[in-house]
Amino acid sequence: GNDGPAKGGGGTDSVEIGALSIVDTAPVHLAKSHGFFAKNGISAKITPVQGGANSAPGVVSGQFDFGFSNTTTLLTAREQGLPLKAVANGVSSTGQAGPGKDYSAILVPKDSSIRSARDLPGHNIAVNQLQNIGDTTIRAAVRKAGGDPGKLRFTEIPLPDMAAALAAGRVDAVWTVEPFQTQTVDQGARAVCWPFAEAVDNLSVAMYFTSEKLLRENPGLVKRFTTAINQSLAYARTHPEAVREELGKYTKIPPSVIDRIVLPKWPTEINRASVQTVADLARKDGILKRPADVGALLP
Amino acid sequence: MTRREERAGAPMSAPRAAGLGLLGLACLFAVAEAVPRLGLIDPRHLPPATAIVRRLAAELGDADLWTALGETMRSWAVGLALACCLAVALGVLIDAVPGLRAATASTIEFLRPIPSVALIPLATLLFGAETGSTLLLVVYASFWQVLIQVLYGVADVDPVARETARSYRLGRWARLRHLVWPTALPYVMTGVRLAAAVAFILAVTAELVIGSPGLGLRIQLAQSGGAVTEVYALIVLAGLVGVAVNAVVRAVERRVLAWHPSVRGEVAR
Amino acid sequence: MLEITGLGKTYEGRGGVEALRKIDFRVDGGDLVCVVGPSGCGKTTLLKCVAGLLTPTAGEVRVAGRRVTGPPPGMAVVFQEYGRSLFPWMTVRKNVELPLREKKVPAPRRRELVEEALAAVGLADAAAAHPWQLSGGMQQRVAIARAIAYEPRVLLMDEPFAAVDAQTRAELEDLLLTLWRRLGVTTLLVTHDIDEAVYLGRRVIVLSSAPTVVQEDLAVDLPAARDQITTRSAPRFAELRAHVYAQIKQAKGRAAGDRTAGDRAAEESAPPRQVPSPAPRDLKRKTDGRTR
Amino acid sequence: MLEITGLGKTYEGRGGVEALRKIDFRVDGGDLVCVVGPSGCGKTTLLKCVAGLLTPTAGEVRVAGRRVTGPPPGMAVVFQEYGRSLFPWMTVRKNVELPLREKKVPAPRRRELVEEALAAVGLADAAAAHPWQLSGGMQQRVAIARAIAYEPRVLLMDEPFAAVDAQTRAELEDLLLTLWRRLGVTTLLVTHDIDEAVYLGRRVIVLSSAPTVVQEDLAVDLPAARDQITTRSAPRFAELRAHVYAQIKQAKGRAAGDRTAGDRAAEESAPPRQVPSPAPRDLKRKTDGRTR
Amino acid sequence: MSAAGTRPAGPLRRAALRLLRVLGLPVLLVLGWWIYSVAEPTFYLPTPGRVAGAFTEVWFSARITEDVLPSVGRLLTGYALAGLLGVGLGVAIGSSRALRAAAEPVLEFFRAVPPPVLVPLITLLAGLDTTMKVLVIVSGCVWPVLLNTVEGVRAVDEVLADTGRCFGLRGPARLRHLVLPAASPQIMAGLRQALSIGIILMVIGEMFASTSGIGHTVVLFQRGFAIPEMWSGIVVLGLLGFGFSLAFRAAERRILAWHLARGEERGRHA
Ligand SMILES: Nc1ncnc2c1ncn2[C@@H]1O[C@H](COP(=O)(O)OP(=O)(O)OP(=O)(O)O)[C@@H](O)[C@H]1O
Ligand SMILES: Nc1ncnc2c1ncn2[C@@H]1O[C@H](COP(=O)(O)OP(=O)(O)OP(=O)(O)O)[C@@H](O)[C@H]1O
Ligand SMILES: [Mg+2]
Ligand SMILES: [Mg+2]
Repeated sequence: GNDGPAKGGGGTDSVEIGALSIVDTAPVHLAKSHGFFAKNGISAKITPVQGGANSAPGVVSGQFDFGFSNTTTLLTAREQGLPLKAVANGVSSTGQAGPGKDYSAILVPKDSSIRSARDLPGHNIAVNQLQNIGDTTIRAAVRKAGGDPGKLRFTEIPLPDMAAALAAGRVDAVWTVEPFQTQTVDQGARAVCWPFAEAVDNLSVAMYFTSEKLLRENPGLVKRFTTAINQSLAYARTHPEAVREELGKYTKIPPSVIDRIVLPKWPTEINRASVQTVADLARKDGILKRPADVGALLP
Repeated sequence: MTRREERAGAPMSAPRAAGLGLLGLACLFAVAEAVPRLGLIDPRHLPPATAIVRRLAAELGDADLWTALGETMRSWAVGLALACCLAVALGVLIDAVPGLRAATASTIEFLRPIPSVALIPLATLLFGAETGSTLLLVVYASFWQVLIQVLYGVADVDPVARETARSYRLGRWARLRHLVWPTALPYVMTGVRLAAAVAFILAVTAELVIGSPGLGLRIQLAQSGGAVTEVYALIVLAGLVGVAVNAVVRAVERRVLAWHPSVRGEVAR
Repeated sequence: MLEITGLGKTYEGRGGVEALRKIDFRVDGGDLVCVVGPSGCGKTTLLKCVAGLLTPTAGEVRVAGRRVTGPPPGMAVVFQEYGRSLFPWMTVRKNVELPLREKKVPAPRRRELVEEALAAVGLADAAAAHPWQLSGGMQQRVAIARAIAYEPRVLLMDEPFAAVDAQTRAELEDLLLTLWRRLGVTTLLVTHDIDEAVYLGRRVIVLSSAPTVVQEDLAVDLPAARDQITTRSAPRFAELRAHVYAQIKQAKGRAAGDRTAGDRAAEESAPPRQVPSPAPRDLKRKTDGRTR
Repeated sequence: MLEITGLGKTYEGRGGVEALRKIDFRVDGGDLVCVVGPSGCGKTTLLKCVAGLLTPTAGEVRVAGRRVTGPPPGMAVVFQEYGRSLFPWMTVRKNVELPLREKKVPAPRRRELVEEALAAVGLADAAAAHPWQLSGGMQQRVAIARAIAYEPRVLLMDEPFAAVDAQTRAELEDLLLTLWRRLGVTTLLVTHDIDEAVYLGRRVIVLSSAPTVVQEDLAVDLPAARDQITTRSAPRFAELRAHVYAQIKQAKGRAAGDRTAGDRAAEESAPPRQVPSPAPRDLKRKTDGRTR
Repeated sequence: MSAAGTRPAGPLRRAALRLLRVLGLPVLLVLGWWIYSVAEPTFYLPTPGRVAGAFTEVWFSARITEDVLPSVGRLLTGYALAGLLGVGLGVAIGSSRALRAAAEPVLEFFRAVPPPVLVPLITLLAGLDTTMKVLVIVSGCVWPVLLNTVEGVRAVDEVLADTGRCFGLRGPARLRHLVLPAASPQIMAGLRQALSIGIILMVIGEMFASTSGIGHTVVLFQRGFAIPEMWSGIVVLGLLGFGFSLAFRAAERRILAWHLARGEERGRHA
């Protein structure tokens, strides 16, 4: 509720969480359906939002108590002065490059001349949002592979529409995540690069966050939320079949695809070093105007 | 000339008009079926019409869909009604108070092109609660449609009719009710039809972006789940709702505008 | 009742059209005055100034001693463009009733007035029709019915009988006279029919062509009680009619420049219509219109 | 030229208004026929059916042997609602010129025709004005100018002189006669002025009131060459006029139900207007209208 | 009667009055905004001062040629196309009842589809470049023009239509001299509606597969939480709308001169 968490009957707090309905957020749904929230005295309502950037205003205004957003977005918000604090890890890359190893990849048409990150410069790559974690990590991956990131061209296309754009030859390559990765590969595309894994070790891609106000006023609740999420993260990591089952409930991913998608990793710890790396990369790419104060964001 | 047929020909019966309308929709269906089947577009990106319709039929069996549709229609109806009332009231006021038109023109023209979507942060800030935000967006976007139509409509009053009203000393209210309003009504009807679509679009978009429950949310879920056929099925549903809304507005129009050349030319001739 | 002093009106369009130069006359309470004049001389303009629908560019109009700045209360107007002055979205009955509602006439009385007025103009059957379902003449009669149902103190009519047949016209003329006598309505009536002007009017005002002034203000010295047979066959009626005709002819003739072949032909040939006796006899001319 | 057989028209609105029951008559090429009848009897409806603007519900109209299903070429119409028939977004000149353009008249000739027509109706000065800047009578004259500039083979006019003063009316009548003689235009003219009908028409057709049929088809046996003085003072003219008046009165009287006080008064008192000699003398009655 | 009441104003006074009329309300609104934003500072509603600062910083730069001009170019192209299409289709549909009955459900169907979900479909058909962005603008702008044209054409005065038919006005001439002028007040209403819708759709089109343009910039700012900058972009949109409407009004005054003058001459003393 927008009046802050309300103490319901039986000693539970009602909280509202703004989170995208994608593979990455499976733990928060698990936490609800498997009783991790309840165990910690929380009754949660999960409101789907479009794009992580849209949950930030909700959290700031108090409509949401917690949000889910990617690291770059949170760093940018912090830099612009939004009083946000990360409270738990959200989702991490598997850290492994190679076909079927990570949940995000750059895909090219089957007959493309692109073979690896090195070949990408000079080509047109679709990302879901410009100046965000996608293009930063791609640049880093290219740089690492010895290519010239300055020659990369990016086009912004929503994830669901990338397959069509790639098939029609509107772009040379697409940077995508599950379930689109599996679907696009089904349609004949080929993975050539895994930027999350190649750019940063064990990247913490996204995090759960709250506002400084809530943290100040109800630190106990935040703590219980963190505990619940961490329990759920651990559960998700060890119970992939439960995750796939949960995906069948809160998303519309076709069942045949759910069975085959590559799941991300859900460690309970935020990889601070990776966040610092992302911050440095974003600074290099001009997304951040100043060196980021990572400590202010992370718990 | 078509006009002659229209004037001199037999008036068209309602079933015949409906039949023609169905024929038009059938043509659309045929095209939508043929394009993917002939491979002009990859059927995986644009499924053939039959597949979409089949999927839609399956969806319609889902009670949740009806709840979602109900949610959307509720914010649609409330938002549209609010926008229409506000716009008509303001439009009439602007016409009635001398100088107000000039004083408001610049502001109206400045505010009109601001996309509703850009107001989302402000909306969540002001209202927080989802319905409030959705309503704000819906009202903001559809308000202008009606307002502009009203402003043009009230300026169209026949000078002789205006003089008649003045000479019989019809009061402000009577002039409004009996002269200005009927004259503006055809314009308003067009405005309402325009606004109805815009309000519906905004209701869906707001759900899509803010994530309040409804048809838009379902579309978004289907999109981010890569369920292409379902996305199109829901879009078709949105379109059909539009067709239904238009049919209702047309029926209303036939009643309230029976005196107007545009309608009376079609019934009794 | 009506005082028109130094009235002038110049329209701004077309580089300034001087519709009225200087009009002076007055109409006493309960009088019936007819205005005639060449086409386009400014009769409608004059009427609209009196009705407070147009702002004069010179002079002023007073109704019951009050300067006119907007339509004065208790006034009804029948417009020359009768068709456009009816509200197409209302039935005939509603059209007639609307001004009465505004006048706060109670409903039963209102119904009575509407029925009476419609019956008087022969449209009792058409009450439920919309104006655009009526013939031109019927529309004009609706406009008349609306005016008489209103029971005005001042009645302004702009060629109110132009669209009806001769028989109906005679009936409506007598209807107007009856009404005028019964209610004592101060009436100003523009007409093109000279016979009508003389038959109806207690005075006939002839306007000149542009620049428009009052060319003649003629008292009609026929007996007060008039009827279609005796009045019209009176020799004095013929004289007056012939006089007015000659005046209008003169008024038109004065307009220089636009005289054409047809014009000239007409001027040469046309006699006072249907009037065998040609010369007017000692007509009492009014100079300032205040005598009556 | 015009053949009207068994023509009937019922409007659908208001539970079906039978405007015309069964009209039969014909107009030979180059003839000039006037139509008179009570207000609302269906004259305009008849004209619109002839013009191909309305679909009859019974019978048919033939123009030059061809069944009318839409406006036939070479036809000009002057509408009763003259004001609404002018294009408000065009100047007077453009209004008159437009049909000529459509007829593909070359530009210089077009200019000539427009100037002539406007001068003939006395509106040479108003060519650059817009219709709504003109008086009612001027607007009507623009509509007439548009029709005559068109040089039609068939001319239909619906009360074309209703809004102009007596003098102008006489001029326009003579203009019409001149034109008719010069070009041999087949003309059908609706009028309320019985004098005008007799003066202009080679035949006068009297319509009954509803249910409307042709009540009388009267040949006007006045000399072919007519002028305002001699023709109108001919005794035969008076007779014909009286006869038509009586016919219309009878036509109106037939309509039962809507007789009101005013009605009755008029019926009792109104004589044939301005016609001293009362009884019609051996009038050649036409039975089928084909004799001429 | 107002004309009688007011003294003839000097040219200077008239100019001042006009300025007051144009700027009065906006100044008041900005003032209100200022007071609100100072009294209740929030992250998403910066003070007008900060927005103005961001405005000069952001927009008085190469952005004018890189973002504003291409956007405006696309907008004008799309708007013009929509105008032509709307009037053309509208006249056809408005004058034929059969066509109207057949086409209306299909059109209403498309009208009800939200542009954001239509965009992917347009991309499928037209690609990602300018064509797509122009098509997105057309897809939204065409409706008000179309609907208004249909209604305007249907409402042509019967007597005028009859007059046209009698004098053999047909085809293009009928269109030019009768149908279009008669429907023009309503068509203009539609075109005016379309103007602001065009701007909105320009933004939506640029949110998608874009690398430049005002809409793209605004979205980037919004996502990057650069709120004053985002507001400055919205101000640009507003100014754009205002500027276009000025031009539109000038055009309208010419096209509807007969309509406006007729209403004015008679209505002046009201
Ligand atoms: N559009 C219409 N719908 C229904 N009834 C109509 C319509 N037009 C005319 N009528 C009816 O048809 C009858 C004849 O009308 P019409 O206009 O032909 O009369 P008219 O002889 O021209 O009369 P007038 O001399 O008054 O002009 C009238 O009763 C009228 O009410
Ligand atoms: N709105 C206007 N704008 C410009 N000029 C006008 C306007 N209305 C009338 N006029 C001009 O004023 C003059 C007088 O017009 P008015 O309508 O008063 O004449 P009228 O005497 O009523 O003529 P009619 O007998 O033909 O109706 C005409 O020359 C006309 O052209
Ligand atoms: Mg007049
Ligand atoms: Mg008629």
